[in-house]
Amino acid sequence: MSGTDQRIALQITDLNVFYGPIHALKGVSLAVAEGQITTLLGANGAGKTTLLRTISGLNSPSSGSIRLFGEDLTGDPPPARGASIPPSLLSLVPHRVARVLGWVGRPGLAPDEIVARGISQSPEGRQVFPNLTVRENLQLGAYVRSDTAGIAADLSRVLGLWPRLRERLDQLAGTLSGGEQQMLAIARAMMARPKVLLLDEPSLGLAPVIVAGIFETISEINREGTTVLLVEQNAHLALRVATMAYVLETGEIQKCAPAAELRDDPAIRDAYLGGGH
Amino acid sequence: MLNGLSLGAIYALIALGYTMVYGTLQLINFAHGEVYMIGAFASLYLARWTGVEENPTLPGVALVGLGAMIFCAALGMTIERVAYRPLRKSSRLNILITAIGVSLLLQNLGLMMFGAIQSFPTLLPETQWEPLPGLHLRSTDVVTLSVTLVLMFGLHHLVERTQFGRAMRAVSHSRDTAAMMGIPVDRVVSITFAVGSALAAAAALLVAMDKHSIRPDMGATGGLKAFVAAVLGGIGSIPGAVAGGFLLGLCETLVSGYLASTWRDAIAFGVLIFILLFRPAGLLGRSTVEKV
Amino acid sequence: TGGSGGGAEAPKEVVIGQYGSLTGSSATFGISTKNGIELATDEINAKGGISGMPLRMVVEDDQGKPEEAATAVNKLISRDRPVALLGEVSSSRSLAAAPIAQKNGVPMISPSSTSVKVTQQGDYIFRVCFIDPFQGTVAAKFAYNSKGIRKIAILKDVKNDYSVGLAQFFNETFVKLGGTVTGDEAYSEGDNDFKAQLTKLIAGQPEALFVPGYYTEVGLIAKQARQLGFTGPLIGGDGWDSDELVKIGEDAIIGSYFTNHYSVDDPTPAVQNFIRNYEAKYQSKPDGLAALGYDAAVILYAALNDVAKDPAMAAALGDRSSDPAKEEAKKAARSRLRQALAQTKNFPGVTGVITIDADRNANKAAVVVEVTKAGPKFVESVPADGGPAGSPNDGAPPPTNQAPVAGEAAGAVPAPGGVAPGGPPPGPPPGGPPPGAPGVAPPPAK
Amino acid sequence: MDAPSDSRLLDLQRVGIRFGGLRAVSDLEIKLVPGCLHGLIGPNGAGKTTVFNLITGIYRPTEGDIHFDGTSLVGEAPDRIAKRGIGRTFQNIRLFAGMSVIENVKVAMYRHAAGSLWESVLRMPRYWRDEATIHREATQLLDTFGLLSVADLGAEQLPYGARRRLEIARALATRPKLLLLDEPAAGMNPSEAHDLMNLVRWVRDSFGVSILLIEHHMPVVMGICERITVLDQGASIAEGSPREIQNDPLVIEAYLGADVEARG
Amino acid sequence: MKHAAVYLVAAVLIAAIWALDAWVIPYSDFYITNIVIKIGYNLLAVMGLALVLGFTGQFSLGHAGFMAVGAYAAGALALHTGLPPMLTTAIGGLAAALAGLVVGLPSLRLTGDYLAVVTLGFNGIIIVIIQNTPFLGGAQGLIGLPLATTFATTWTWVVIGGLFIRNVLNSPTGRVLRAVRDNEIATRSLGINTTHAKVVAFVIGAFWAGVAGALIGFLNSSLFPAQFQYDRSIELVAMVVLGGTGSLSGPLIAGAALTALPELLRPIAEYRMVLYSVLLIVMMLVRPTGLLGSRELSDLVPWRRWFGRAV
Ligand SMILES: Nc1ncnc2c1ncn2[C@@H]1O[C@H](COP(=O)(O)OP(=O)(O)OP(=O)(O)O)[C@@H](O)[C@H]1O
Ligand SMILES: Nc1ncnc2c1ncn2[C@@H]1O[C@H](COP(=O)(O)OP(=O)(O)OP(=O)(O)O)[C@@H](O)[C@H]1O
Ligand SMILES: [Mg+2]
Ligand SMILES: [Mg+2]
Repeated sequence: MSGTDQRIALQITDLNVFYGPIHALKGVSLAVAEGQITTLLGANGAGKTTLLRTISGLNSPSSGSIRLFGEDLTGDPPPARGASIPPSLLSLVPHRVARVLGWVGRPGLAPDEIVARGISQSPEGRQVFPNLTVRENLQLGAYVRSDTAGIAADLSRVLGLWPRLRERLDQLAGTLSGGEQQMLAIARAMMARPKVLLLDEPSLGLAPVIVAGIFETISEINREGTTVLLVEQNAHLALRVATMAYVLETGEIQKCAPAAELRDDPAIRDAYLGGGH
Repeated sequence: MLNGLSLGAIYALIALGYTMVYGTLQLINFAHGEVYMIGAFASLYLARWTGVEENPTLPGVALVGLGAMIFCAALGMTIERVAYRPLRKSSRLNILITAIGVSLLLQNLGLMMFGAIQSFPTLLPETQWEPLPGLHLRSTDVVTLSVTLVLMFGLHHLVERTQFGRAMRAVSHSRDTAAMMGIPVDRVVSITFAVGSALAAAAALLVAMDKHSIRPDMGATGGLKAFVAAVLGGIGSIPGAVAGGFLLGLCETLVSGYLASTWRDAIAFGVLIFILLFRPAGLLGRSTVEKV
Repeated sequence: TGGSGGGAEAPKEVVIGQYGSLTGSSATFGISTKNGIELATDEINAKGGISGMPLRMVVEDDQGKPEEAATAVNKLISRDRPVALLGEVSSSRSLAAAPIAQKNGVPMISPSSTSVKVTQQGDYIFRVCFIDPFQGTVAAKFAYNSKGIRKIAILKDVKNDYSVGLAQFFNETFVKLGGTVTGDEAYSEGDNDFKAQLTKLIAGQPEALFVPGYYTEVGLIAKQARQLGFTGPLIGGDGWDSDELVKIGEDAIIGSYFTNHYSVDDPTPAVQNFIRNYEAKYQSKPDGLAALGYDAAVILYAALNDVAKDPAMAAALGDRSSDPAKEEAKKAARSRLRQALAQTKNFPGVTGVITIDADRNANKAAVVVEVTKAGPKFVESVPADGGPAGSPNDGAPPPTNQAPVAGEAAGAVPAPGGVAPGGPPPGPPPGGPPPGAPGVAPPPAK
Repeated sequence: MDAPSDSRLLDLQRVGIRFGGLRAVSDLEIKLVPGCLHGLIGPNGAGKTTVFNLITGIYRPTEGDIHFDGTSLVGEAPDRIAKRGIGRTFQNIRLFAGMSVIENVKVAMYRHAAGSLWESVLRMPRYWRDEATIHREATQLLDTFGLLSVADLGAEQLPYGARRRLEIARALATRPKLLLLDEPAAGMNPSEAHDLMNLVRWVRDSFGVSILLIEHHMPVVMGICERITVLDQGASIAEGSPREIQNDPLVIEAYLGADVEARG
Repeated sequence: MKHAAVYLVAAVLIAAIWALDAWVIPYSDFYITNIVIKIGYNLLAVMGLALVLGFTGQFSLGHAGFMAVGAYAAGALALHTGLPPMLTTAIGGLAAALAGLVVGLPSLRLTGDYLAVVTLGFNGIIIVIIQNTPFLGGAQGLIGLPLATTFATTWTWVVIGGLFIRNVLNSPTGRVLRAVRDNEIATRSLGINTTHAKVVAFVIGAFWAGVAGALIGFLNSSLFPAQFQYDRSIELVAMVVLGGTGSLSGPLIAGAALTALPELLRPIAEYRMVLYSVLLIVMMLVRPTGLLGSRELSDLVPWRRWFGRAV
């Protein structure tokens, strides 16, 4: 299934991210091959969400790089000289001046630019816009696009994948059930017509019957040509749909192997697949 | 009645600015009243500088108004950039303090630069007519009312029907999630401030033309009342701001006219408290019950 | 002026403290007053100061807040050790500062606090303006007697102590005279819509409106009253005194009247000189507050000159060391200064001939002026004696002679600065007086 | 088939609630005997959390009655209901983020302190006694939940799993008779969920509380619950032992799905 | 030993204050003394608000209203009945506490900005009531109050108030207040009556604001309604937030700093309010979470621990 000449869609190299004093990602390197589903497993607090947010440009790494088909999305690491200045004050200084003074480095791409480059995300905990209708949520998903015809085509495409959403187009998203909100969140991310789709725990809090459906849809999206990076607690299902799998533990990549291989790995079984099952 | 409506219309116009900013950032922009004040002085100096003061014409006045709106829009964006954006990640209360700081700063600068009070020239002919017996219409009241209503519908359309409006509402719910959708959050916030501030300038010009006097502390009193109106109507809601403005204006006028004017403020605030106790999210505010 | 300071080996200067609102929403009031005082100070210094010692003015800001006024005065007295204090415009600020001046034995002259209570704070507290009861009475009498008005309505600023006080005394007097007050309404400082109150007042069909507020609102009130069809005059107090009044009120305010401390069209050389010098220095017309500030300073300097005739006293006045041994002498000098101030009699100030009465209030005439396009026009002058005789708080006998302690009447002190020395009462002004006579002169005919 | 009514700890009698036009719960009957571990499952939006909110007084039922320990709970304020002995955790964790771990537990012991505000302001002996007792008990509780080592950390600094445990510990600190757990295993991987399952069982056994549990993790539910109620669209569609539920075609259709592996 | 520490500390501090008052204050610069007194009464008001806003999370914009109630109750009593000012100061505090109860009860249905507006409105109503009550002097002020506020009286109150608030915070009630701030629904689920807790916070906060107001009256010998307008409430909020919400010592430091700042800026006269506002903005930008965040000074100064966290 996977050839060696596979193009790398997303290449992450030696990424370090801090929350204040907390070192959340410690030199993470990872590659997502084009056209595949790559899954990222890991216990609670391992840093999976942090990684996805960093890819989307919501957290800035202190070092390392993220490349989308070779293009660098990250900026230079912040120079030490700027570290002593409170960020709130630093932001007052015009960026060019601050760079000349050596207080800040070259900035990374802003979240909206990253979306425009082709990475979109369905965030952890769904995060639909509750006071907007389903249709409006989907329209916002296509915010970076201006091809009206293409947007309309994609709208009918995602509504084809999730007929439930079509029934509820004009309902406020906040009143949807959890499973429906999860569908909406993924559909919304699809509306950006991403090259790479990031999914953060799509099965969180969903009924088993829905979970199965969601995973089917993910596979289908992938078959249609979208590269997927899937973060999941439900390792059984994740390893079943994915080609490659990474295991993240307390901010470090512990393992990287084809998914099939990990499914049979006894250590993984113990840690993630729930001992006896 | 009409007095109350035109007073209310002014409150409403200023309240729209509070409500828009609140609608995107959940922030009470304490400096908004001062932007309104600056709008009045900007109009005055523009009218002088362009010579509209000497020979006022309708296009001239419109030009002055437009100029003041642009000036205030720039001012509003600058305030946001300098005093609010750096604190985006802190709590709203902390941004409130820089807002208060900006408000104090502008007010004190205004006092130093403009003095206590300045008279504002008559720019539009004032006529009065009586379409129905007992109903006196003044041109300024009519202009004020219609401008308010037009702007309200315009804004409502902007927020509810356009992609930009959707982006505003998305930013209001979660800036991070909005950014994940590719919405340029900073730009959306900037534009919100610009629009809100421009509205304040429009209100300021209308007030100045009607009352012929402008003062550096007009933002403090007018701003406070407008803020109250915005909350009364349900802060974050565009029609709510207008409803709140009209209600407050009517309430004040009726109290002064039929009850003791010395107690006007007390009764106006009393009504506010009373209404909020029964509608804790304001007249038209959506009471967002926290889903447990 | 006598230039023989007693044994001045080190450069000495006489420090005067001044506090007022230089910032905050009432900053313009403080700044006008400060300008008036500065003008007087410069004039004295140009003439060699007090017994050869220059005057030094230390000004502190109180942001227009009573508590800050107290702090400012504390700072002045403790740090700058002035011989006397000048301030404040507002009664609330003067009242907060007065106890401190009194406690420390530093004479304080308020240029323009009109509340009766200010000088009741102690025997070191003086003022050079008339008080609310007097002004309210003058306005009421003017309305009733001179204008023949029988029905009047009142619109006051409920947030403003001055406005409320004036309204109260006007009301009392007007009713006592036999008039009717058809309505009494209020607004709050900063309002700009008064139609509701005015509608209600006009419904009572008054012949005039008494609006004892600041010019900032009065112009608007006049306009809106006209819009509602009211044609009678508006009457007010010294708070109207500003060029902006006519600019805001435009035609609506023309033909209204207000009581004031002085009138700019008063041809008396003292007044005209003051106006000329003020305009030369500040490029603007002095308002009433500037004139009162000027008068407060001039009266203080006259008293200082008087005290400084005694070389020992002069030395104490000019002493700036913090030597506790010399503190006693300074205290004595201040006390002596207090006496001299208390004896001020028939002093020809810009705002009238001022006599300090037993209550340390200024006993002087008020003028009534009419608002015209060209500026305020003198209408009549109401002398202190005729005016506030019935005022409730003014218990002292109107002729305010105290037993002179030091023999000289304060009025005999040469008038400072550009003010031409003229014995009270000044003769008829050259150039032919306008109808009605100058404010400083005894009333022409009444 | 139910336990005799006098031995019921919790008794939902034909309970229903409407939000505007939406009937979120209707005609629901749940009976809980003391000491049992009862599961509440159902598709998303079935009304499970709403049932919790009805029991704890956050919502007031529009129909029916809820009895706890023999008396009705309807119309009582949430804090009064909690005082009567019902503790709960929340689907979206609600810790006191600005407080340390141990303080989170101590807050819950507020009602065990007998002293008045004056006694604490004046630092009277009773205050010191109360504080000492509270501290001891809180420490003990944290110890049993394996949280003692992080007692002084801010609650928001905890990893997710520890937050869940802390929330349970906090609810237990009120000494409830009935504990309502809303998806305690959400966001945990299977092995973490397995550990949690053991913890819940252990809590029931050693604290002697009854537990009503909402959970989507089937291994957990099937592994520890003695009885299960299945909700769909606000109504109960099945009730019984785990075995009965697992094989109920209605439940499989509405909730479990045919996919065996999804069930664990 | 440890249990009596609070009394010991209070006694030592109060004794020190009175010793200073007797032996140092009479010979020192009374301008400085005046500022120190001002800092004192501002701190009293700030600590009350820190409890309400910083710890309980109730956004009150009407704290100056409580000061007004205390000030006028104490002032009018002292003036009209001749009761000793020290006693009426306490009564003023109680009157303000009562007002806190009256405001607290209905307001607590509301949250966040709505509560802020209602308390702001309450502040406005108090001012109008005073303006229209001749017994309280109206706009012309309540004049001729005894000059009873001294360094010693003010700072004795500050010490008592500080220890009071601190003891409230480090008590079961204090924990409940912080819990209410962090998550009200969760607090209720623990069987705690949060309305009651919030009212307690309002009442305590109002009491100390009332005491502060009373001290102002007896310092200046006069009271004017304009002194307690909402701009004063906002100033107090600025002190609390700048100091750090969830901290007691932070707001106290910020309160002292913001009281003293205008004095330090005196040399620039007309420009000082401009600079003051610029500094306010800059300070917030430099420390975006407030001076101490939610920490206390004692967390930063290790030697405090030697005294068993007594202070
Ligand atoms: N905003 C934040 N501030 C401080 N620390 C944070 C923040 N967000 C996450 N962390 C910490 O960073 C670490 C990684 O968190 P992250 O949310 O990325 O984990 P995760 O693998 O997604 O876990 P989960 O399975 O719970 O979603 C954790 O220790 C967490 O406590
Ligand atoms: N306050 C409310 N107002 C309106 N609708 C509500 C409210 N609370 C719940 N609902 C609706 O009631 C239904 C049941 O919601 P509930 O949260 O109880 O579901 P649930 O069974 O807990 O689902 P999940 O497993 O996804 O948590 C949903 O349709 C929900 O939108
Ligand atoms: Mg995560
Ligand atoms: Mg739920």
